[in-house]
Amino acid sequence: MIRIIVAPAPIDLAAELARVEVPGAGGIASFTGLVRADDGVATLALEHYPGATEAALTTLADEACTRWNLLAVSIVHRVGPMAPGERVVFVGTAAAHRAPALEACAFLIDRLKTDAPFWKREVRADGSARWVEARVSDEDAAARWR
Amino acid sequence: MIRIIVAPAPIDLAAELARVEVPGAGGIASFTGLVRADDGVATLALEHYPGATEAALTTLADEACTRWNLLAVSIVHRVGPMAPGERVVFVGTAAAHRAPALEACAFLIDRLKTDAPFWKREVRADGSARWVEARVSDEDAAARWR
Amino acid sequence: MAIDVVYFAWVREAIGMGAERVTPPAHVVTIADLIGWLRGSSEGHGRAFADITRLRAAIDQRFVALDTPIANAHEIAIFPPVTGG
Amino acid sequence: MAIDVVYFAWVREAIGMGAERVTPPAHVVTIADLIGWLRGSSEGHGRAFADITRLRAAIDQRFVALDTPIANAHEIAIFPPVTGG
Repeated sequence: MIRIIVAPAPIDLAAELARVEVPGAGGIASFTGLVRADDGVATLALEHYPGATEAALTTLADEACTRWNLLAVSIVHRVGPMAPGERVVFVGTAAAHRAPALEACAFLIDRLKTDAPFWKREVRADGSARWVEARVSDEDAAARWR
Repeated sequence: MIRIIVAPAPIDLAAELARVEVPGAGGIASFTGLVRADDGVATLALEHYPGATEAALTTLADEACTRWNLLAVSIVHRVGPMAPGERVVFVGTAAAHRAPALEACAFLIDRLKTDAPFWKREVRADGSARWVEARVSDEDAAARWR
Repeated sequence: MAIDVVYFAWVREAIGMGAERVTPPAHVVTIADLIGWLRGSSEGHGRAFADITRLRAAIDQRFVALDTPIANAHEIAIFPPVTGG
Repeated sequence: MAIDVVYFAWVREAIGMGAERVTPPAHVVTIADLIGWLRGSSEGHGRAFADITRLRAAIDQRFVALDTPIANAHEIAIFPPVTGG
Protein backbone atom coordinates (compact mmCIF):
# COMPACT_ATOMS: atom_id res chain seq x y z
CA MET A 1 0.00 0.00 0.00
CA ILE A 2 1.44 3.34 -1.06
CA ARG A 3 -0.41 6.51 -0.10
CA ILE A 4 0.78 9.91 -1.32
CA ILE A 5 -1.23 12.99 -0.36
CA VAL A 6 -0.25 16.62 -1.04
CA ALA A 7 -3.06 18.88 0.12
CA PRO A 8 -3.89 22.00 2.17
CA ALA A 9 -6.03 20.10 4.71
CA PRO A 10 -4.66 19.57 8.24
CA ILE A 11 -3.05 16.17 8.75
CA ASP A 12 -5.16 13.74 10.81
CA LEU A 13 -2.44 11.78 12.57
CA ALA A 14 -4.63 9.04 14.02
CA ALA A 15 -6.28 8.34 10.68
CA GLU A 16 -2.97 8.35 8.83
CA LEU A 17 -1.32 5.98 11.30
CA ALA A 18 -4.28 3.65 11.31
CA ARG A 19 -3.99 3.31 7.52
CA VAL A 20 -0.40 2.12 7.86
CA GLU A 21 -1.31 -0.62 10.35
CA VAL A 22 -1.87 -3.21 7.64
CA PRO A 23 -2.25 -6.98 8.18
CA GLY A 24 1.10 -8.71 8.65
CA ALA A 25 2.85 -5.61 9.96
CA GLY A 26 4.90 -6.06 13.12
CA GLY A 27 6.51 -2.63 13.20
CA ILE A 28 5.14 0.79 12.28
CA ALA A 29 7.42 3.82 12.23
CA SER A 30 6.31 7.38 11.76
CA PHE A 31 7.77 10.83 11.51
CA THR A 32 5.74 14.00 11.88
CA GLY A 33 7.21 17.42 11.14
CA LEU A 34 5.71 20.38 12.98
CA VAL A 35 5.92 24.10 12.22
CA ARG A 36 8.28 25.70 14.73
CA ALA A 37 7.90 29.28 15.94
CA ASP A 38 11.63 30.04 15.46
CA ASP A 39 12.54 33.72 15.26
CA GLY A 40 8.94 34.76 15.68
CA VAL A 41 7.49 32.92 12.68
CA ALA A 42 3.73 33.49 12.65
CA THR A 43 2.84 31.66 9.44
CA LEU A 44 4.66 29.10 7.34
CA ALA A 45 3.47 28.85 3.74
CA LEU A 46 4.33 25.81 1.64
CA GLU A 47 4.46 26.16 -2.14
CA HIS A 48 4.89 23.09 -4.36
CA TYR A 49 5.05 21.96 -7.97
CA PRO A 50 1.75 20.17 -8.59
CA GLY A 51 2.21 16.88 -10.39
CA ALA A 52 5.97 16.85 -10.00
CA THR A 53 5.61 16.69 -6.22
CA GLU A 54 3.39 13.64 -6.26
CA ALA A 55 5.65 11.99 -8.84
CA ALA A 56 8.76 12.62 -6.71
CA LEU A 57 7.10 11.27 -3.56
CA THR A 58 5.82 8.20 -5.40
CA THR A 59 9.33 7.51 -6.70
CA LEU A 60 10.70 7.73 -3.15
CA ALA A 61 7.96 5.50 -1.76
CA ASP A 62 8.58 2.91 -4.49
CA GLU A 63 12.31 2.94 -3.73
CA ALA A 64 11.67 2.46 0.00
CA CYS A 65 9.20 -0.38 -0.62
CA THR A 66 11.73 -2.25 -2.71
CA ARG A 67 14.75 -1.55 -0.53
CA TRP A 68 13.11 -2.49 2.80
CA ASN A 69 10.34 -4.81 1.64
CA LEU A 70 7.68 -2.59 3.21
CA LEU A 71 4.05 -3.56 3.62
CA ALA A 72 2.82 0.05 3.58
CA VAL A 73 4.13 3.56 3.05
CA SER A 74 2.24 6.78 3.58
CA ILE A 75 3.55 10.27 2.83
CA VAL A 76 1.23 13.17 3.57
CA HIS A 77 2.53 16.69 3.00
CA ARG A 78 0.52 19.77 3.72
CA VAL A 79 0.72 22.81 1.42
CA GLY A 80 -0.49 26.40 1.81
CA PRO A 81 -0.36 28.52 4.97
CA MET A 82 -0.07 27.00 8.43
CA ALA A 83 0.61 28.12 12.00
CA PRO A 84 3.36 27.10 14.48
CA GLY A 85 2.60 23.75 16.08
CA GLU A 86 0.69 22.48 13.04
CA ARG A 87 1.78 19.35 11.17
CA VAL A 88 3.62 19.94 7.89
CA VAL A 89 4.48 16.39 6.96
CA PHE A 90 3.73 12.83 8.00
CA VAL A 91 5.70 9.77 6.93
CA GLY A 92 4.53 6.32 8.01
CA THR A 93 6.04 2.93 7.19
CA ALA A 94 5.00 -0.63 7.98
CA ALA A 95 7.16 -3.73 7.83
CA ALA A 96 7.22 -7.20 9.33
CA HIS A 97 9.92 -6.10 11.78
CA ARG A 98 11.09 -2.89 13.40
CA ALA A 99 14.45 -2.24 11.73
CA PRO A 100 13.17 -1.89 8.13
CA ALA A 101 10.22 0.25 9.26
CA LEU A 102 12.50 2.63 11.20
CA GLU A 103 15.18 2.84 8.52
CA ALA A 104 12.72 3.39 5.71
CA CYS A 105 11.00 6.15 7.67
CA ALA A 106 14.33 7.98 8.19
CA PHE A 107 15.20 7.46 4.52
CA LEU A 108 11.89 8.91 3.34
CA ILE A 109 12.02 12.10 5.39
CA ASP A 110 15.71 12.66 4.61
CA ARG A 111 15.21 12.21 0.89
CA LEU A 112 11.90 14.10 0.80
CA LYS A 113 13.84 17.17 2.01
CA THR A 114 16.05 17.19 -1.08
CA ASP A 115 14.04 15.34 -3.73
CA ALA A 116 10.53 16.78 -3.58
CA PRO A 117 9.66 20.23 -4.98
CA PHE A 118 8.38 22.10 -1.93
CA TRP A 119 9.40 25.61 -0.86
CA LYS A 120 8.84 27.17 2.53
CA ARG A 121 8.12 30.84 3.11
CA GLU A 122 8.14 32.23 6.64
CA VAL A 123 6.03 35.22 7.59
CA ARG A 124 6.79 36.92 10.90
CA ALA A 125 4.41 38.73 13.20
CA ASP A 126 5.71 42.10 11.95
CA GLY A 127 4.71 41.14 8.39
CA SER A 128 8.23 40.54 7.11
CA ALA A 129 8.65 37.42 5.03
CA ARG A 130 11.51 35.32 3.72
CA TRP A 131 11.95 32.16 1.69
CA VAL A 132 13.68 29.46 3.74
CA GLU A 133 17.17 28.63 2.48
CA ALA A 134 18.09 25.02 1.72
CA ARG A 135 20.59 23.58 4.20
CA VAL A 136 23.79 21.71 3.44
CA SER A 137 23.01 19.42 6.39
CA ASP A 138 19.88 18.26 4.55
CA GLU A 139 21.98 17.41 1.49
CA ASP A 140 24.35 15.43 3.70
CA ALA A 141 21.49 13.57 5.40
CA ALA A 142 19.99 12.62 2.02
CA ALA A 143 23.39 11.62 0.61
CA ARG A 144 23.92 8.88 3.20
CA TRP A 145 21.10 6.86 1.60
CA ARG A 146 22.57 6.94 -1.91
CA MET B 1 8.22 15.42 29.45
CA ILE B 2 8.75 11.74 30.17
CA ARG B 3 5.75 9.42 30.10
CA ILE B 4 6.09 5.74 31.05
CA ILE B 5 2.97 3.56 31.03
CA VAL B 6 2.86 -0.21 31.55
CA ALA B 7 -0.75 -1.35 31.60
CA PRO B 8 -3.22 -3.85 30.13
CA ALA B 9 -5.35 -1.19 28.39
CA PRO B 10 -5.22 -0.92 24.57
CA ILE B 11 -2.86 1.77 23.31
CA ASP B 12 -4.62 4.87 21.97
CA LEU B 13 -2.22 5.96 19.25
CA ALA B 14 -3.77 9.34 18.54
CA ALA B 15 -3.78 10.32 22.21
CA GLU B 16 -0.22 9.11 22.73
CA LEU B 17 1.13 10.94 19.71
CA ALA B 18 -0.72 14.13 20.63
CA ARG B 19 0.99 14.07 24.04
CA VAL B 20 4.41 14.03 22.40
CA GLU B 21 3.62 17.07 20.21
CA VAL B 22 4.96 19.51 22.79
CA PRO B 23 5.67 23.23 22.18
CA GLY B 24 9.03 23.78 20.49
CA ALA B 25 9.08 20.37 18.84
CA GLY B 26 9.92 20.32 15.14
CA GLY B 27 10.18 16.55 14.70
CA ILE B 28 8.17 13.72 16.24
CA ALA B 29 9.18 10.11 15.67
CA SER B 30 7.20 7.09 16.73
CA PHE B 31 7.43 3.34 16.67
CA THR B 32 4.47 1.04 17.23
CA GLY B 33 4.88 -2.70 17.63
CA LEU B 34 1.95 -4.88 16.60
CA VAL B 35 1.16 -8.49 17.46
CA ARG B 36 1.81 -10.62 14.40
CA ALA B 37 -0.13 -13.78 13.63
CA ASP B 38 3.04 -15.77 12.81
CA ASP B 39 2.71 -19.54 12.93
CA GLY B 40 -0.95 -19.29 13.83
CA VAL B 41 -0.56 -17.27 17.03
CA ALA B 42 -4.04 -16.57 18.41
CA THR B 43 -3.07 -14.74 21.61
CA LEU B 44 0.09 -13.07 22.78
CA ALA B 45 0.39 -12.67 26.55
CA LEU B 46 2.88 -10.22 28.01
CA GLU B 47 4.21 -10.81 31.51
CA HIS B 48 6.37 -8.23 33.25
CA TYR B 49 8.15 -7.45 36.50
CA PRO B 50 6.09 -4.69 38.11
CA GLY B 51 8.19 -1.86 39.44
CA ALA B 52 11.37 -3.06 37.79
CA THR B 53 9.78 -2.55 34.35
CA GLU B 54 8.86 1.06 34.98
CA ALA B 55 12.30 1.72 36.50
CA ALA B 56 14.08 0.21 33.48
CA LEU B 57 11.96 2.22 31.02
CA THR B 58 12.49 5.43 32.99
CA THR B 59 16.25 4.85 32.94
CA LEU B 60 16.14 4.40 29.15
CA ALA B 61 13.98 7.50 28.68
CA ASP B 62 16.34 9.56 30.85
CA GLU B 63 19.33 8.36 28.85
CA ALA B 64 17.63 9.22 25.55
CA CYS B 65 16.62 12.69 26.80
CA THR B 66 20.20 13.49 27.78
CA ARG B 67 21.83 11.96 24.72
CA TRP B 68 19.55 13.59 22.11
CA ASN B 69 18.30 16.62 24.02
CA LEU B 70 14.69 15.51 23.63
CA LEU B 71 11.68 17.65 24.44
CA ALA B 72 9.42 14.65 25.14
CA VAL B 73 9.60 10.88 25.40
CA SER B 74 6.71 8.50 25.76
CA ILE B 75 6.96 4.75 26.22
CA VAL B 76 3.70 2.83 26.51
CA HIS B 77 3.88 -0.94 26.82
CA ARG B 78 0.84 -3.14 27.03
CA VAL B 79 0.80 -6.21 29.29
CA GLY B 80 -1.59 -9.16 29.58
CA PRO B 81 -3.28 -10.99 26.70
CA MET B 82 -3.73 -9.46 23.28
CA ALA B 83 -4.76 -10.51 19.77
CA PRO B 84 -2.90 -10.33 16.44
CA GLY B 85 -3.00 -6.80 15.01
CA GLU B 86 -3.19 -5.18 18.44
CA ARG B 87 -0.52 -2.73 19.61
CA VAL B 88 2.04 -4.09 22.06
CA VAL B 89 4.30 -1.09 22.42
CA PHE B 90 4.46 2.58 21.49
CA VAL B 91 7.57 4.74 21.61
CA GLY B 92 7.31 8.45 20.80
CA THR B 93 10.03 11.08 20.82
CA ALA B 94 10.02 14.84 20.22
CA ALA B 95 12.99 17.04 19.42
CA ALA B 96 13.65 20.39 17.79
CA HIS B 97 14.80 18.60 14.61
CA ARG B 98 14.20 15.28 12.89
CA ALA B 99 17.52 13.47 13.32
CA PRO B 100 17.54 13.35 17.15
CA ALA B 101 13.86 12.37 17.25
CA LEU B 102 14.39 9.49 14.79
CA GLU B 103 17.61 8.25 16.37
CA ALA B 104 16.25 8.38 19.90
CA CYS B 105 13.15 6.45 18.82
CA ALA B 106 15.28 3.67 17.30
CA PHE B 107 17.51 3.64 20.40
CA LEU B 108 14.53 3.29 22.74
CA ILE B 109 12.87 0.37 20.98
CA ASP B 110 16.18 -1.43 20.44
CA ARG B 111 17.21 -1.08 24.08
CA LEU B 112 13.72 -1.76 25.43
CA LYS B 113 13.96 -5.21 23.83
CA THR B 114 16.98 -6.17 25.96
CA ASP B 115 16.75 -3.91 29.02
CA ALA B 116 13.15 -4.10 30.18
CA PRO B 117 11.72 -7.15 32.00
CA PHE B 118 8.92 -8.29 29.72
CA TRP B 119 8.28 -11.85 28.58
CA LYS B 120 6.07 -12.95 25.69
CA ARG B 121 4.02 -16.12 25.63
CA GLU B 122 2.35 -17.22 22.41
CA VAL B 123 -0.82 -19.27 22.45
CA ARG B 124 -1.89 -20.92 19.21
CA ALA B 125 -5.39 -21.68 18.01
CA ASP B 126 -4.92 -25.36 18.93
CA GLY B 127 -4.24 -24.35 22.55
CA SER B 128 -0.50 -25.03 22.45
CA ALA B 129 1.66 -22.36 24.05
CA ARG B 130 5.32 -21.41 24.14
CA TRP B 131 7.46 -18.71 25.68
CA VAL B 132 9.14 -16.64 23.01
CA GLU B 133 12.92 -17.09 22.93
CA ALA B 134 15.20 -14.06 23.11
CA ARG B 135 17.01 -13.36 19.84
CA VAL B 136 20.69 -12.71 19.31
CA SER B 137 19.75 -10.10 16.69
CA ASP B 138 18.03 -8.09 19.43
CA GLU B 139 21.21 -8.18 21.51
CA ASP B 140 23.17 -6.97 18.51
CA ALA B 141 20.70 -4.15 17.81
CA ALA B 142 20.88 -2.96 21.41
CA ALA B 143 24.68 -3.24 21.48
CA ARG B 144 25.15 -0.69 18.71
CA TRP B 145 23.91 2.06 21.06
CA ARG B 146 26.39 1.29 23.87
CA MET C 1 9.54 25.08 -30.71
CA ALA C 2 7.39 26.51 -27.89
CA ILE C 3 8.21 25.45 -24.35
CA ASP C 4 6.26 26.16 -21.18
CA VAL C 5 8.59 27.53 -18.53
CA VAL C 6 7.26 27.46 -14.95
CA TYR C 7 8.69 29.23 -11.91
CA PHE C 8 8.44 28.66 -8.17
CA ALA C 9 9.17 30.39 -4.86
CA TRP C 10 11.35 33.53 -5.06
CA VAL C 11 12.09 32.89 -8.74
CA ARG C 12 8.36 33.18 -9.42
CA GLU C 13 8.09 36.25 -7.21
CA ALA C 14 11.05 38.02 -8.87
CA ILE C 15 9.75 37.30 -12.37
CA GLY C 16 6.21 38.24 -11.38
CA MET C 17 4.51 35.27 -13.01
CA GLY C 18 4.28 31.54 -12.50
CA ALA C 19 4.60 30.43 -16.09
CA GLU C 20 5.29 31.66 -19.60
CA ARG C 21 5.47 30.11 -23.07
CA VAL C 22 8.71 30.83 -24.92
CA THR C 23 10.29 29.82 -28.23
CA PRO C 24 14.06 29.85 -27.71
CA PRO C 25 16.45 30.31 -30.65
CA ALA C 26 18.57 27.40 -31.94
CA HIS C 27 21.67 28.36 -29.93
CA VAL C 28 19.76 27.60 -26.69
CA VAL C 29 20.70 23.95 -26.12
CA THR C 30 20.78 23.39 -22.35
CA ILE C 31 18.74 24.68 -19.43
CA ALA C 32 21.67 26.92 -18.50
CA ASP C 33 21.49 28.38 -22.02
CA LEU C 34 17.76 28.95 -21.57
CA ILE C 35 18.34 30.78 -18.29
CA GLY C 36 21.00 32.93 -19.91
CA TRP C 37 18.69 33.74 -22.81
CA LEU C 38 15.71 34.52 -20.53
CA ARG C 39 17.84 36.71 -18.24
CA GLY C 40 17.34 39.67 -20.61
CA SER C 41 13.56 39.32 -20.87
CA SER C 42 12.78 41.71 -18.04
CA GLU C 43 14.27 43.35 -15.00
CA GLY C 44 12.59 40.62 -12.91
CA HIS C 45 14.11 37.83 -15.01
CA GLY C 46 17.47 39.53 -14.52
CA ARG C 47 17.10 39.48 -10.76
CA ALA C 48 15.77 35.90 -10.60
CA PHE C 49 18.54 34.58 -12.82
CA ALA C 50 21.44 36.71 -11.54
CA ASP C 51 23.17 33.80 -9.80
CA ILE C 52 22.75 30.51 -11.63
CA THR C 53 24.29 28.54 -8.70
CA ARG C 54 21.13 29.35 -6.72
CA LEU C 55 18.86 27.76 -9.33
CA ARG C 56 17.62 24.24 -9.88
CA ALA C 57 15.49 22.83 -12.71
CA ALA C 58 13.18 20.10 -13.89
CA ILE C 59 12.31 18.89 -17.38
CA ASP C 60 8.81 17.52 -17.78
CA GLN C 61 8.50 17.33 -13.97
CA ARG C 62 11.75 15.47 -13.30
CA PHE C 63 14.73 17.11 -11.56
CA VAL C 64 17.73 17.53 -13.88
CA ALA C 65 21.13 19.24 -13.82
CA LEU C 66 21.35 22.69 -15.43
CA ASP C 67 23.64 21.41 -18.20
CA THR C 68 20.92 19.02 -19.39
CA PRO C 69 19.86 19.58 -23.03
CA ILE C 70 16.34 20.86 -23.44
CA ALA C 71 15.80 18.49 -26.37
CA ASN C 72 12.07 17.95 -26.84
CA ALA C 73 10.97 19.22 -23.42
CA HIS C 74 7.36 20.32 -23.09
CA GLU C 75 7.70 21.90 -19.64
CA ILE C 76 10.78 23.28 -17.95
CA ALA C 77 10.67 24.38 -14.32
CA ILE C 78 13.20 26.77 -12.79
CA PHE C 79 13.25 27.21 -9.01
CA PRO C 80 15.43 27.57 -5.88
CA PRO C 81 16.77 24.54 -4.00
CA VAL C 82 13.81 22.78 -2.38
CA THR C 83 12.97 23.17 1.32
CA GLY C 84 10.09 20.82 2.08
CA GLY C 85 9.54 18.40 4.93
CA MET D 1 18.97 -13.31 56.40
CA ALA D 2 15.64 -13.75 54.63
CA ILE D 3 15.47 -12.84 50.95
CA ASP D 4 12.42 -12.65 48.69
CA VAL D 5 13.08 -14.54 45.47
CA VAL D 6 10.71 -13.79 42.60
CA TYR D 7 10.30 -15.75 39.35
CA PHE D 8 8.97 -14.88 35.91
CA ALA D 9 7.88 -16.53 32.67
CA TRP D 10 8.84 -20.21 32.27
CA VAL D 11 10.98 -20.10 35.42
CA ARG D 12 7.86 -19.19 37.39
CA GLU D 13 5.81 -21.86 35.60
CA ALA D 14 8.39 -24.60 36.22
CA ILE D 15 8.72 -23.73 39.91
CA GLY D 16 4.96 -23.38 40.25
CA MET D 17 5.02 -20.12 42.19
CA GLY D 18 5.87 -16.47 41.57
CA ALA D 19 7.78 -15.78 44.78
CA GLU D 20 9.19 -17.40 47.89
CA ARG D 21 11.05 -16.22 50.97
CA VAL D 22 14.31 -18.09 51.63
CA THR D 23 17.17 -17.85 54.10
CA PRO D 24 20.29 -19.10 52.32
CA PRO D 25 23.26 -20.52 54.26
CA ALA D 26 26.53 -18.57 54.57
CA HIS D 27 28.24 -20.34 51.64
CA VAL D 28 25.70 -18.81 49.23
CA VAL D 29 27.52 -15.66 48.17
CA THR D 30 26.48 -14.91 44.57
CA ILE D 31 23.24 -15.27 42.63
CA ALA D 32 24.75 -18.29 40.88
CA ASP D 33 25.34 -19.82 44.32
CA LEU D 34 21.71 -19.09 45.21
CA ILE D 35 20.48 -20.79 42.07
CA GLY D 36 22.66 -23.81 42.79
CA TRP D 37 21.36 -23.99 46.34
CA LEU D 38 17.70 -23.58 45.29
CA ARG D 39 18.04 -26.21 42.55
CA GLY D 40 17.44 -28.98 45.09
CA SER D 41 14.34 -27.40 46.63
CA SER D 42 11.87 -29.22 44.40
CA GLU D 43 11.58 -31.07 41.15
CA GLY D 44 10.28 -27.81 39.62
CA HIS D 45 13.29 -25.82 40.87
CA GLY D 46 15.50 -28.52 39.38
CA ARG D 47 13.87 -28.09 35.96
CA ALA D 48 13.84 -24.28 36.07
CA PHE D 49 17.49 -24.11 37.09
CA ALA D 50 18.88 -26.99 35.02
CA ASP D 51 20.77 -24.72 32.62
CA ILE D 52 22.12 -21.59 34.27
CA THR D 53 23.09 -20.07 30.89
CA ARG D 54 19.37 -19.65 30.18
CA LEU D 55 18.82 -17.57 33.32
CA ARG D 56 19.09 -13.86 34.06
CA ALA D 57 18.69 -12.04 37.36
CA ALA D 58 17.96 -8.77 39.10
CA ILE D 59 18.81 -7.57 42.61
CA ASP D 60 16.34 -5.14 44.12
CA GLN D 61 14.81 -4.63 40.66
CA ARG D 62 18.04 -3.92 38.78
CA PHE D 63 19.50 -6.32 36.21
CA VAL D 64 22.81 -7.85 37.37
CA ALA D 65 25.19 -10.59 36.23
CA LEU D 66 24.81 -14.01 37.86
CA ASP D 67 28.20 -13.73 39.58
CA THR D 68 27.02 -10.66 41.50
CA PRO D 69 27.18 -11.07 45.31
CA ILE D 70 23.79 -11.13 46.97
CA ALA D 71 25.15 -8.91 49.78
CA ASN D 72 22.21 -7.17 51.46
CA ALA D 73 19.63 -7.82 48.74
CA HIS D 74 15.98 -7.64 49.74
CA GLU D 75 14.56 -9.01 46.50
CA ILE D 76 16.22 -11.24 43.93
CA ALA D 77 14.50 -11.99 40.63
CA ILE D 78 15.39 -15.00 38.46
CA PHE D 79 13.99 -15.18 34.94
CA PRO D 80 14.67 -16.04 31.28
CA PRO D 81 16.19 -13.50 28.88
CA VAL D 82 13.62 -10.77 28.29
CA THR D 83 11.45 -10.63 25.15
CA GLY D 84 9.45 -7.39 25.31
CA GLY D 85 8.77 -4.77 22.69
